[in-house]
Amino acid sequence: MTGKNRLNGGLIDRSTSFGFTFDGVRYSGCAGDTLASALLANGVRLMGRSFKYHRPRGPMTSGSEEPNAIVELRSGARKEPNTRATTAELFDGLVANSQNRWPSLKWDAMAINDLFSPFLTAGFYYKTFMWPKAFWEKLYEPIIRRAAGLGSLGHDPDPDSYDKGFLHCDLLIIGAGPAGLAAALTAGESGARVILADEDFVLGGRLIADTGMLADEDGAAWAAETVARLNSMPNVRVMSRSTVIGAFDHGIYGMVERVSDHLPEPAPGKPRQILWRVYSKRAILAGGATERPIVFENNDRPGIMLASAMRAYANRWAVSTGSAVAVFTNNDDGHRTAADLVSKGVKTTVIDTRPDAPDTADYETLAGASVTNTQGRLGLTAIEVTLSSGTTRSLTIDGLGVSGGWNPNVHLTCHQRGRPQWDEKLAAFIPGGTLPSGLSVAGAASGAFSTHAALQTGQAAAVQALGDLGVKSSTPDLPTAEDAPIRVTPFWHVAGAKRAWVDQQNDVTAKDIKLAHQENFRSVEHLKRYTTLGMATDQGKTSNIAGLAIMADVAGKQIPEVGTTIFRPPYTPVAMGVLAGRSRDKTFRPVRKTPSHYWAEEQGAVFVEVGMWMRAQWFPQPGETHWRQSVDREVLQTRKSVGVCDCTTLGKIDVQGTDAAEFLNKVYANGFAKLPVGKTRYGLMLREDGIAMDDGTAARLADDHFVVTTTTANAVPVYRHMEFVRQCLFPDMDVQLISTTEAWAQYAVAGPNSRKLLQKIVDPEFDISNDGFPFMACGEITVCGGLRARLFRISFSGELAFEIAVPTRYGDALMRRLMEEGKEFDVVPYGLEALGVMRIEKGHAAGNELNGTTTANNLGMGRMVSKAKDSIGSKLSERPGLNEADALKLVGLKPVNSDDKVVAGAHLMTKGTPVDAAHDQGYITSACFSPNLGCHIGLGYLKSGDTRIGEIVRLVSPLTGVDHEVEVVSAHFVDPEGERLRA
Amino acid sequence: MHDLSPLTPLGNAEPSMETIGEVTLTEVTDVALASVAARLGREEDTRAALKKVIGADAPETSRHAGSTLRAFWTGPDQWMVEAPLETHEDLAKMLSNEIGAAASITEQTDAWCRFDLVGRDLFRALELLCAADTADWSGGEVQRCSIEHLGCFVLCRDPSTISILGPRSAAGSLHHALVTACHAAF
Amino acid sequence: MIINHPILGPRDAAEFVYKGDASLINRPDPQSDNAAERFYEYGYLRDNPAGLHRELWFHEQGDRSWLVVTRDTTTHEITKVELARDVARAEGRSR
Amino acid sequence: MRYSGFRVIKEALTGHRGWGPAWRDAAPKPHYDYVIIGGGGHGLATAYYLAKEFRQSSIAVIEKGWIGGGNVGRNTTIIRSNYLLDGNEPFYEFSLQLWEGLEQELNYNAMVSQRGILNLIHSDGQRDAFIRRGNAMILNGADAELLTTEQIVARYPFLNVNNARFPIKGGLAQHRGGTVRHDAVAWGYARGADQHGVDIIQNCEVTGFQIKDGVCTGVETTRGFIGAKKVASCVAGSSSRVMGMAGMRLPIESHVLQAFVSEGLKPLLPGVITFGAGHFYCSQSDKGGLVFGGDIDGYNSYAQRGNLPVVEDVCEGGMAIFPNLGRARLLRMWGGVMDMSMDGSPIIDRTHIDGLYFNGGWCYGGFKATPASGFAYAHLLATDTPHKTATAYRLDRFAKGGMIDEKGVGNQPNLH
Repeated sequence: MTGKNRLNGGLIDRSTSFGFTFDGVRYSGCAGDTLASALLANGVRLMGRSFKYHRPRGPMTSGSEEPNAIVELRSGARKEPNTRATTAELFDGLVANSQNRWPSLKWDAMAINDLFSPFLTAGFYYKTFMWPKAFWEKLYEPIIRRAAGLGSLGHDPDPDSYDKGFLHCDLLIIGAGPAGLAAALTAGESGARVILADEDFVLGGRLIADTGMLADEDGAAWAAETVARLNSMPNVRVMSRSTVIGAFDHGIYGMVERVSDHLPEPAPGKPRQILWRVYSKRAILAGGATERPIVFENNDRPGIMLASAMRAYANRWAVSTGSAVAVFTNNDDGHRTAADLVSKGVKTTVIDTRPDAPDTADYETLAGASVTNTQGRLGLTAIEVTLSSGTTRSLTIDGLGVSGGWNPNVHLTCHQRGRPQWDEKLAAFIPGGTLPSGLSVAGAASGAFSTHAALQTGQAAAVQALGDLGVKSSTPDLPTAEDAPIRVTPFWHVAGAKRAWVDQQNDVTAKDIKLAHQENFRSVEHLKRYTTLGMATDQGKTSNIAGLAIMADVAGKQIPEVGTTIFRPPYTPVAMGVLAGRSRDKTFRPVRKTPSHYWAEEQGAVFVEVGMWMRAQWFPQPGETHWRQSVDREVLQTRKSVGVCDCTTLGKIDVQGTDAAEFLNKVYANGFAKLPVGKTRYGLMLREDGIAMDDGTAARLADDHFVVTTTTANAVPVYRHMEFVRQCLFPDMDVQLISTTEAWAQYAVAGPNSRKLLQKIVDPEFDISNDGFPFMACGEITVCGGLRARLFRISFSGELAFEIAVPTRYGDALMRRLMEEGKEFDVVPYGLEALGVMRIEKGHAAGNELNGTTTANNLGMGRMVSKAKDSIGSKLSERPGLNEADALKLVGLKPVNSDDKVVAGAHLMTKGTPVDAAHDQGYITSACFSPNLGCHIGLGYLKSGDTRIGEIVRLVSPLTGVDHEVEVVSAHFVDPEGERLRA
Repeated sequence: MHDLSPLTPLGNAEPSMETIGEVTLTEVTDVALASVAARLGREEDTRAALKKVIGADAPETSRHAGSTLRAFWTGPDQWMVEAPLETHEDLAKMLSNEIGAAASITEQTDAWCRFDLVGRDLFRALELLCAADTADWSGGEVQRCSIEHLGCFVLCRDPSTISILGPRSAAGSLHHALVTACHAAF
Repeated sequence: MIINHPILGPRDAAEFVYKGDASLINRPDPQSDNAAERFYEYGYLRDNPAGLHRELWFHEQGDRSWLVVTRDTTTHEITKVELARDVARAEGRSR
Repeated sequence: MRYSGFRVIKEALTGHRGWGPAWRDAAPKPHYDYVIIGGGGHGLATAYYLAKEFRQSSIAVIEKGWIGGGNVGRNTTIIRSNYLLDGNEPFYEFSLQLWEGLEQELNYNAMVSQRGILNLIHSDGQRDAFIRRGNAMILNGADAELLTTEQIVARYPFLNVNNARFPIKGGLAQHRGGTVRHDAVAWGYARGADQHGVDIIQNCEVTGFQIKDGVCTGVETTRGFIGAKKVASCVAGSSSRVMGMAGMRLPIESHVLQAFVSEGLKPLLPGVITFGAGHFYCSQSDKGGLVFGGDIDGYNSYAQRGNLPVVEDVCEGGMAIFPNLGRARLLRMWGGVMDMSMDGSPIIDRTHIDGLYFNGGWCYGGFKATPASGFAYAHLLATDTPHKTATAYRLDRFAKGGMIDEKGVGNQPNLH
């Protein structure tokens, strides 16, 4: 026997007993228990403290709407703050601790707030803590922050993994109560692809919490049989522990499956949870209803809970929630709870607000009475009842069930801003407004509260949904079930009650709502925001309606006039981990490796992230202790002899078709029509707004075949842009675009000895001499005895240089061969840093210069924008603002004192002017140490820079403490005439 | 014949292969690829030529067809041709000769890495990887979709054989995603 | 969202890249006398309707088609999807 | 009525009977000197400064729903002035300075919390860009500090530095940046404006403008015609809709930006932090919820709700830098309609119609700009000249080529 409050029966497995601890105390429960049911079975009612006043709290519900019984579940890196004890499945060794209390749950120092509650009313903090000014960050806020918050999150990385997945179905059924099961049965038998999802770990909804009969068997048994039947259908996927968290556009639903939360830890390789993106043609919401409380004085003590929860604990979990209990109700359903409890031998009294309350011999009913106060510091000990006669009577009880009627779970119908509408007969909001497309509602969620109505509306909804899809549905016979009429007389709060809790977690009382109204926070949204009503972790599932009712009361309006707040996703809070899935840590994004990656690793290269690519930054040699040594060596050796660099990451786009040249004329600012076959040309690409978008080269391999290169970063956007130009602007041009970035391993071979090196691997029939293969030549060749390759004589370094491309799978071998054959020239591999140094020395623009705000004019390429033809961006590049007399121009900068550094990101100031924004002259885009010039150099944009060569300006970087003089020079630090290129 | 030796997308001399539960995951490197994009107004000529090449009608939208040489649909009037690398190392040139000026041909062999999944209920791994609805695929289907942020082709050879083509440079990441999904699913 | 691709059928909008108002197809004639004004309006002014909106989407993770999608910006309901190339031709664009 | 700690105590002891309405619900008069369309943060701030600083009277703010119901009540509460370009930085710095004195100015505790904002750096190129930005901030009189990874880890010990796909190479901090209790900003300005005689008219939607020979003389509303000497539109995401009634097309698209809040947690994040290799920014509210966001969904929308892919992208960003967030739970998500402009920067200007003024294009810079936007707009309305920090925010800058493009992505609003 597990626990003194354990009754007979129930859906728990008494043969499997689980040991667990709460606040360090050992208890035992059964398989099928939740943490809450197990604790209650052990006589533990106090499970938490409220947010503001730190009032003692116990479970108010038996489900995911729980506002009070929230704990820190598990320990160490797996600690989960704010976990509902009412939904946490018990497992052997479970560890839970109470939260938001100090030093202990029983003796919480912060409970002092409860005494000060008159001062801590709604929004009090907006009216004080303003003086002295500095005290907010230093004193008030730290205190408030420490007092606020619920559970605490650990610092260790979440050790579990999460998956994401995609499901497709004709019909998604949300909720596996009587309505959902009937719908699934109907759709399943009709052969449709069905997903039946329920947040619980036992399916059946109220059928497993109540004692009603379906035909001649009890509801729980029928539910189990039906689930088994559905599981046997190949076209039906039954998913328990699966919460549909949101209804998104066009029939897409988010669903979280808790794969391993009921286990001590996930099995190897298995995820903790899965986020399913469900693509449904139709969906049925059969999410049931939630009972609502009545608001009265001190209605928040442990032992006071929803009547339906008491019933569920007794029926499903065989737990008695009190030795002597009362039920406070305004409707017939409260009597159902009383009947169930009495049948379990629990002494029960019913306090019914209705003078015409039904009477029975099974228990005492106090008609026209109401609960006007309660006692019990850490748990209910007695209540004060005011009878219809007006006299009061005290009842010594330790359990009070409250039933204020039921609210349909309309949440998902609001996720696309559908507004629920008020139903007078049910005294509740039912789905209204525009529902998410393809979604219909059945059962209690639609206001069909009786089991019979749930079964019938579930089947009808399935028939309707399948009909929409053109599927003829069979209608399996459904069992007969209770069809009791709904008898409820609205009763929201006991008149005069002040410290009566509406939102129990956030400690919003009836008084707070009245105050909000008094201060003109009268729109529902103002009420919500000002009092924090409904903003707790239960999103107001048990509090919103009572809040509206009280607001309506003070405003002298009807509830629908006051309005309603719509619910937002997610339906219940979702672990951030599952929304991220596998995209975290090293696998946050894919890694792209260059063809020479593994070879470079062998060389001990230092790698750097460039977008998704990993690129070799430099190749340290023995004895080199600082990166600069490696980079300087790579640069000097390349300029002196020859170096090789993997430039595969540059985008490559195959442009073919009879209009290929004409097409390039449109996308590039400069002309390509006259480019001869076998030649390459630099191209500058503008956005339509006239700003430089990207640059690269286009090599003409044939009349109707170009190979275009883009910068690494812009490979994808440029391809997208070219497809836009092709499909949307010039649809009748005969041009085809294929990205071939990955197909070719491409290496820059640069330096005076680059030709000599290449001649050793290029097959003899190809003449790559300066005459046979001049500057900017390109062609298809073979290497190493017949391997197809492409050769381009282009140079980013400013040296005599080539780029050679072979099919990617041979990239590794080619690099090794180049190094082998290059030994006689002391060939060096060079990385991204050396590449950067050499292009800065040569004054070539790159990403830092093409920063999305620079024009051809800024780059000193104004003349390249052909006026002879129309090209993307040419027109808007003519706007005056982009062509001002003092426009920024790309220049080189060199320290006056050669020891001084040039810092990228530093700003430029005219000598003798104040250092402020008003006198800003420009900024440094790229900087490096030039081993060739023996000093730092930089490229930058300077107002009218082209006319200021030779001027000494100030380079300032207050952020990094730099302020010294630099000389404005030509951006071409090395070989300005370009003789080396053509050698 | 040249003397350079190739590397597989995963960076080895030989293609990798592993078994996860009942499912085998193989790196496939013996297939040559070339894209065929019809020139404007030459769509029918291209289909006809392609039919000669693969010995079957040019595959319709989201389908693949052929025998030794196969083609799969990649876009409007655009296909990818697959052929044994052994015999068709220079597939692109071969296709150019066959199809001539009717289409633009581009070598794609090394633009892609390919992994084949072989086993039962493969959809259970695939549903953790991509949005393609593969549960009732029976063979001949192809869909381009996103797997772990990578643009991939998923081809169904037969109900128990799925090929996944992804960008070659990201082979390691794609392989890791496939292995992880198989462990989670099987 | 789901975009019902005219060739491929329903696809998750996450496979697409959004550009903007389909009027971007109507690039002005650079030769026209008020070209500067027209390019400014083409480049910068938008109707930005609360309601039906014709817009350009690129199927980046799919067949690389540019599409013109007619979508209600207040409900996200999609009522029409066309190949942008067909739309461009229909609107008189050629080469 | 003045708010103070003493007042709170006094009212507590007397049953809180003394608290009056924070602002009056006014009924529209037939004519005002100024009619401000839009009871959001900017509109209410404009009215407040127009009345208080520029000594104007006869001012109405008309709001189609309830005040503060737009983006001022839907944002991630961040304030900062870490801008790069001279067209922007002085304006946002002016705004930050107004935030710094806001509670005392309004006698309303909006919980301006200068806990600092930190932009993480993940690459050398990004460092260069942030150094340029930090320098621009300092040259404009703002504060900025370049932090090392070690300094950052000291504040955020659970930051993923050892197992990250994109390593953290430092960060740019603005210590004066921080957060503000967003709703309280609207309520504080409303209360302040009300106390200076401004009529705040809720549930009053503009249905048209009265424009005669190029002069705007008032607005048609659901509560009748309201005449005005000057009509000032200040409706953020609804800008195109409202100005469309005046026959104007704007360089603006409306996009949905989602925002998120987690369950309440004990103090975890000391300040505001933004991921530099993905879309994620986050702070922790005084109540304990992690308030975070990322990129806009990317398609035109007026629906005030987004979709799953962006939710996932944002949480991926969060897990990338804070792997301990896996076990925190997302509690609520919502969407706001952003007036995304063509260069990512706002517009505060007269229109070609006399008497009609426009304020919009805030993208998602709107909340932090609230005080300066109100002040500068009030300046323009009262003096017909732009405030000195807002001279670049002109409507004609696109035609003239004077874009203020912080991100450098050009005329595509969803990229800003």
